Amino acid sequence: MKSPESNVRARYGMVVDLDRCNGCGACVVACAVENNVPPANGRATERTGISWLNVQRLEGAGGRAAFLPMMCQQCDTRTPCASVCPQNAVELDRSSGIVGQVPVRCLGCRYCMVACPYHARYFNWWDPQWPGTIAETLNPAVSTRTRGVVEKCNFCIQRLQAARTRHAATGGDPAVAPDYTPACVEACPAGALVFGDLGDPQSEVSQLAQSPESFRLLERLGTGAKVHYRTRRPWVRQAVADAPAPTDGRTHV
Amino acid sequence: MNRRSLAAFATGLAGALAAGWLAFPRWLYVSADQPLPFNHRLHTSDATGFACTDCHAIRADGEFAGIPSMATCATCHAEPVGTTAGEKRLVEEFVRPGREIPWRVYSRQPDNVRFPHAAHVQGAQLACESCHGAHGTRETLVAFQEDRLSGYARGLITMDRCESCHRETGRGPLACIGCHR
Amino acid sequence: MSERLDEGLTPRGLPRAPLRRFVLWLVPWTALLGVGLYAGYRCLAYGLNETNLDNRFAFGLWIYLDLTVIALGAGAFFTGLLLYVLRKRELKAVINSAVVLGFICYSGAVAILMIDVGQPLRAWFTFWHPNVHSMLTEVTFCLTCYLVVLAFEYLPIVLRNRKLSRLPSLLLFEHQLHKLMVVFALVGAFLSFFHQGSLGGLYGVLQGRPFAFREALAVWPSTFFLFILSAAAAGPSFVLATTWIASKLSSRALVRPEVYELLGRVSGRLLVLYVLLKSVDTLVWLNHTSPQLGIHPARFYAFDPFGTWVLFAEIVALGLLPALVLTSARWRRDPRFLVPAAFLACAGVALNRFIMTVQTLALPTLPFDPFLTYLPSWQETMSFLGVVAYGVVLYSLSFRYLNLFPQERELLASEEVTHVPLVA
Amino acid sequence: MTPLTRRDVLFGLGGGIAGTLLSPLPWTVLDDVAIWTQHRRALPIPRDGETSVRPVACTSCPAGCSLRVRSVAGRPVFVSGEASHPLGGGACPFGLTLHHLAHHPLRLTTPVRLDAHGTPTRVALGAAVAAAAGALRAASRSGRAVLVLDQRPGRAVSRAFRELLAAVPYGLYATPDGEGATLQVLSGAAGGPLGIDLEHTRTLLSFGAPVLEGWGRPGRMLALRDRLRIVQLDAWRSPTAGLADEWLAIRPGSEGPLALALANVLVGEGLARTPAAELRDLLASFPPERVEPLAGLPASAIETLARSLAAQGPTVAIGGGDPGGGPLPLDAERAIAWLDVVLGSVGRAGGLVARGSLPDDGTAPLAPETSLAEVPDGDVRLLVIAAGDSGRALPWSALGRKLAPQALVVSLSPFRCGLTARADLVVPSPAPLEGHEEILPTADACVMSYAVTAPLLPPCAESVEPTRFLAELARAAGLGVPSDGTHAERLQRRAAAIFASHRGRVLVRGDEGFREEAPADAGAFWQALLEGGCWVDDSRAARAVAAPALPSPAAVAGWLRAEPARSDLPLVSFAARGAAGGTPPSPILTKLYQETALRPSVATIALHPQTARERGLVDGREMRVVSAAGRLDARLRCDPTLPPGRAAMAAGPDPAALHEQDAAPARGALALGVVEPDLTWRGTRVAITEA
Repeated sequence: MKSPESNVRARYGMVVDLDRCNGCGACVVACAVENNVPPANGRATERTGISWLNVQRLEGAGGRAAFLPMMCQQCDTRTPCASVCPQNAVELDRSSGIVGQVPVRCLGCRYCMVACPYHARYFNWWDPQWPGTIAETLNPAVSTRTRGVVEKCNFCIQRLQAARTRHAATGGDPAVAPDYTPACVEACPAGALVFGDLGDPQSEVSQLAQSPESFRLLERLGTGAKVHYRTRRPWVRQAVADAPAPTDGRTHV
Repeated sequence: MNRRSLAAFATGLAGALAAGWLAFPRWLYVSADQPLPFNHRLHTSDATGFACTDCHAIRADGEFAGIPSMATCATCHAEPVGTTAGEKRLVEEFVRPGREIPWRVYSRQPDNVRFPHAAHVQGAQLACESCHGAHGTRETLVAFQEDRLSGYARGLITMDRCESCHRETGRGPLACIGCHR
Repeated sequence: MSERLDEGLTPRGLPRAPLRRFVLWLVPWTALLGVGLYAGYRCLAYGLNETNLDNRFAFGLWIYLDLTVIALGAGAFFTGLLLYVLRKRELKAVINSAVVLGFICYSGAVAILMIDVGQPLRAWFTFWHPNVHSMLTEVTFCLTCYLVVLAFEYLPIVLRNRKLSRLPSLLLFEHQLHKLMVVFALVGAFLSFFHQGSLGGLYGVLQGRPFAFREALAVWPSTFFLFILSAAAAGPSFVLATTWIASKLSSRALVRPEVYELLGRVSGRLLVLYVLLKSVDTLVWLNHTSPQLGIHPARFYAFDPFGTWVLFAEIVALGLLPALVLTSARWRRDPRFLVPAAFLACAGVALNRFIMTVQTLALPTLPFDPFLTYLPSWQETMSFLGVVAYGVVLYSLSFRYLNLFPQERELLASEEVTHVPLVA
Repeated sequence: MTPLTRRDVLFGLGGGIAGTLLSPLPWTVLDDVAIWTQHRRALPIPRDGETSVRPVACTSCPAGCSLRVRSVAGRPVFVSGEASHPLGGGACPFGLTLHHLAHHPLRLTTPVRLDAHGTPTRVALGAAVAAAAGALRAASRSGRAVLVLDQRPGRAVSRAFRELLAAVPYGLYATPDGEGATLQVLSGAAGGPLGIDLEHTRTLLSFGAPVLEGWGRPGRMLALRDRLRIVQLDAWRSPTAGLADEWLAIRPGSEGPLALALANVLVGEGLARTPAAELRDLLASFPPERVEPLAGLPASAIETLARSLAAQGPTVAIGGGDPGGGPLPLDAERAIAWLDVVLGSVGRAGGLVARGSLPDDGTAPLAPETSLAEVPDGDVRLLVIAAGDSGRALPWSALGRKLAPQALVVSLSPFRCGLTARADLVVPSPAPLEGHEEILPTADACVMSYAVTAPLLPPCAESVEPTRFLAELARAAGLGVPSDGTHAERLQRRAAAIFASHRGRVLVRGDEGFREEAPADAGAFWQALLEGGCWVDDSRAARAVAAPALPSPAAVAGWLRAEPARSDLPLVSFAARGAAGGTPPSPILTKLYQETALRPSVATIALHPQTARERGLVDGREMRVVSAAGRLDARLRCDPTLPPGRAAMAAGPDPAALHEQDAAPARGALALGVVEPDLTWRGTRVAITEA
């Protein structure tokens, strides 16, 4: 049997088809439900809310819109967040390629949030609360987080763990997870999210990732992100590949 | 250093060692009784012939079912088997009203820890005893001792042991998110 | 209230303001400190939603405050280094004051940090499970250790108080500690060099933030060295400036003019070096580092209010200008140039820390990011001001009851001035 | 014994420190304290257990998407769409939070009486039934109407309502206008339901219908997306407009004249079949040049569009309005229906085709289906709001105007929100996942289908199946119908009728997707349905379509009348399907409506930057928005994608309502909607000033 640390090294990644995404937000909601992310506090805003996965709207000419799901880009070669955490609450798991975040170890210094160029990390500004008896529907596979810690997308690590366990139960290698799918991928009604092992050249995800229509965000920062995007529309590519424009974007008056 | 100083040092050392090794555990751990007596030996003896996994089963999806529910007990204990007081209480207080038995679990881990039994028992072929000790051959349950500070059982397996085993055998995850969630 | 109820506590033979006036001086500051404590309590009790920080502006006023006071508090280590190691005897005149300032700055910074982290109870995990690759680990270790060192440096000054020094065992302890001062100075200097640098490294390593990212020399980004240098340069200026303020408030000379000049000279020369290296660093960054990361450097200064004036203000107005004044022997001799130059130097380092903290976070990274603004909440502002008030209160008490300036007595004797100190 | 010296104490202390370090004390304390700091005492820690997956149907809107619910230890924890479902897969954010609804803070678990502020007081079921029966008898005595509003017609329970109403002297069974309005205009002429043969359609011309956002069965549209050319005529850049192949920004309310102008071009250029003389006369009044100022589109654009509709056919034109904006006026729908007729889309492949009906499963007489707009004002003594959500907004005033003095309003919804918040009595039906649910075809479906799902959760003890409420009401009022039988029995009867008809195919849900199977008997068929299977009709009904009615002369005159210049702005009201209906949003939807910028919040009103500038309004400031129906405060959001000269505001959901449950003032466009006699509120105009 192989060891997950020595031989089995998956590099889980995702290809997001921007031409298929219709911005419905199913992935956003599925992510929050699966990962026990609490509903917004009454005072929460776009900048203080927690949404491990959020969908950005890209504006094209003539009112055309495209949508870009943003989650932790699972940097590979240079993870800006993992190296800065003072107490090892963030680390790159070599056996899966997932950048893991362990909230119970986190002291809430938020240095990782400053370091992340994708703004994929979220701080618990409030005590989490579930109105009514909705806490009854929490997912026991994910530990709830307290106020004052940072959390982020980890490709539904609990699903990887469960998939590995299922494989072990059928006599397979506990380090391998053949039927592993994150919640957003499962929920996407448009089939815009393709997930799999980038290290396996036969997988759909690695073939899509290598196509010329695919690219990564902030490629030149050299983070080696494992989330790829693809589009056949030049304006979408333009809108995502361009450097930040010196206008506010919100103020038009 | 003269003899007197040495004596003072030795007194301090001895006092602290006694406090640390004897008094401190007495203060730290609070004993609590299990709701019912349970004779593992009787259940696993040749006469009864259960294996650990007959009651503490691993489900088809590889997850561990934990301590069996009352329904499992009731398959044999619908009526008192024998005449002990514990047997009587089992049937009267739990089986008939359909109440679950509030066992105190020696190996309950924090909810941010995930321990896949399938990977250890079926994958790595570890015997139950290697972690849980010789529970299965005891006639009585060990007293449950709760750590006042952490709230978990005394002697609970900690991460050091997980790590050292994973490191030594070269199997099992070493990254945090291999087991934490 | 009698004129001098606390006569027995103040240093012998030194005039101090009437107690009533001293208390009146402390009242507003203590009130401010109280409000600051309340604000801090709110943040701890109700969580950081009391602040205007957010996921995008994860660092704000507090981190800016920490960086700035730690840079200014560098006066303590650098004066100690000059005095005990490089044997600049003249600086004995300000070392006590510098140590108190250092202690105030560092303890204030640590207090604010404890409010700033979301789970202060877990802050010690950094010692228990350290990530040695993180600049913040280095900062945490050095900061805590140096605070302990500063406490040990502060202690003898306290123990020499008129009342306390009557206890023979304390006096003996003070004596023993005093003999160790060289060691403390050395340890302090070592720790300081490291964490001042690590604070710079904190930003310099952020490869995800091209505005802050700098290329590495050895294992440290250039900001590591620039922060050490700028702190070393601003520290003496801060000691100079505070001594001047204390002197103005107590209406009397506390140190000889040569001491001011020496502080100015040290500050000026380091500042020249800093401005030079900072300019080189800026040029390398704008022309090499950031284009390589795919960012045209003009982008950094394309968002109001952070125009290129920022560069000018930081390097020329608050860097080169005070550096020139402080290096010129003629201008340095004239307090009308010397003191403002010292203030400018302090402002320069504060501006640098502001830019590194705030502009770094305000600038967009993704193509579809907006430029962000942030305004601290009253809780943040008041706990910030609370730290300032804490500094004023502790410094005032130290000044009144401890002998911070050894030359005060001899200057008093020579000048024969008898006017009553203004406040302290 | 010599006294202790300082030296002794110091050495003793040294030994003590050494001893402590050699004992477990410091290390255990550190470890335990570390664990202690990780405790989350105030936080719920869910119980683990066995995982199971079950098929259910979504009840948030008529799409009835097939969902899979994953439960742990019997508690549902995750919902996802059944991607391979034969009726179309997919799910929307509302469906993915379906399992929250039974736990929602607005959920009602017992019959209650609501006071004027909507505060509930518990009442016994018997008392509620007696009150309703009293109102029913009073209605019969006074010749007033008993009205049932059913927002999801066609269900087995709908039949029970209609049976009851047929037995009442003046019983009305009404359904609100929905997304199938255009089809309904044409079905009126066809004498039976129509659907759209989207699988063979080339161009879909949508007059503001959210075809890509939540319309029909979303899974069907997603599957067809790449093959279909979508042209969106919309007054704002709706999500569909942003994704459509072409978006033409039209002036609000110009759908009718624009449809006629397109028909005019088609007929004028000989691109379409020549219509009847009376239509020709009507079309003559709507040349593109005449419609140009009405629709805010250049005449050339209208001509180009008309030509492309003919060239890239088959083309289907649909109206139906937006779930938050309400239906289009009937006359606009008639104009759109006529455009379909002119395009030759009716009754042809890729066009509008006839759909079969479910076999009859009862003999009791049924009250006829009427449109809510046709119910006379001030005539209703007892109003029963049936449980079941259309997913579309309906302002209370649309119902309120129908009520007679002293009318009693009874709602059977399990949620204290939407229309139910204005009811006098609520007899809550089981919450989603707690009862049997039916999946019926959506308005666009061109084939009849049927599916049932079993309850996943036990219903709470005091919730009341509507069927049971009706039975008790009938008993208390002394009526013979509806006949007895539980909800499940009625569904079973329906399934048996379908099985007996020997029509269609049965698709059974297996481990590897769906497969066709022939159940042995009606019981096996029922079982297959409960396990996630479905029945799909095989025959498309063939029906001749007569000409639909023409737009009324009054409406035509209104369209042609020049609009005087006004300072207030037309309000474009919008919402996603399921967002502004009678089902409350799960608090998790704050992720879309509050914590990210994906969906506009009800707390903002959008203007084009230029429109705002002209009025001296500043982006981001609080505004006072006033219409003839109400006023509210909202933050101004300058949106360059919104065409100038109009304001846009969401009708729901309002996540803030969950945080301030007690006296949350109504927010969103519905609070401003001025409801016309035809129950549309698209003509609402608002004045905006800085608050």
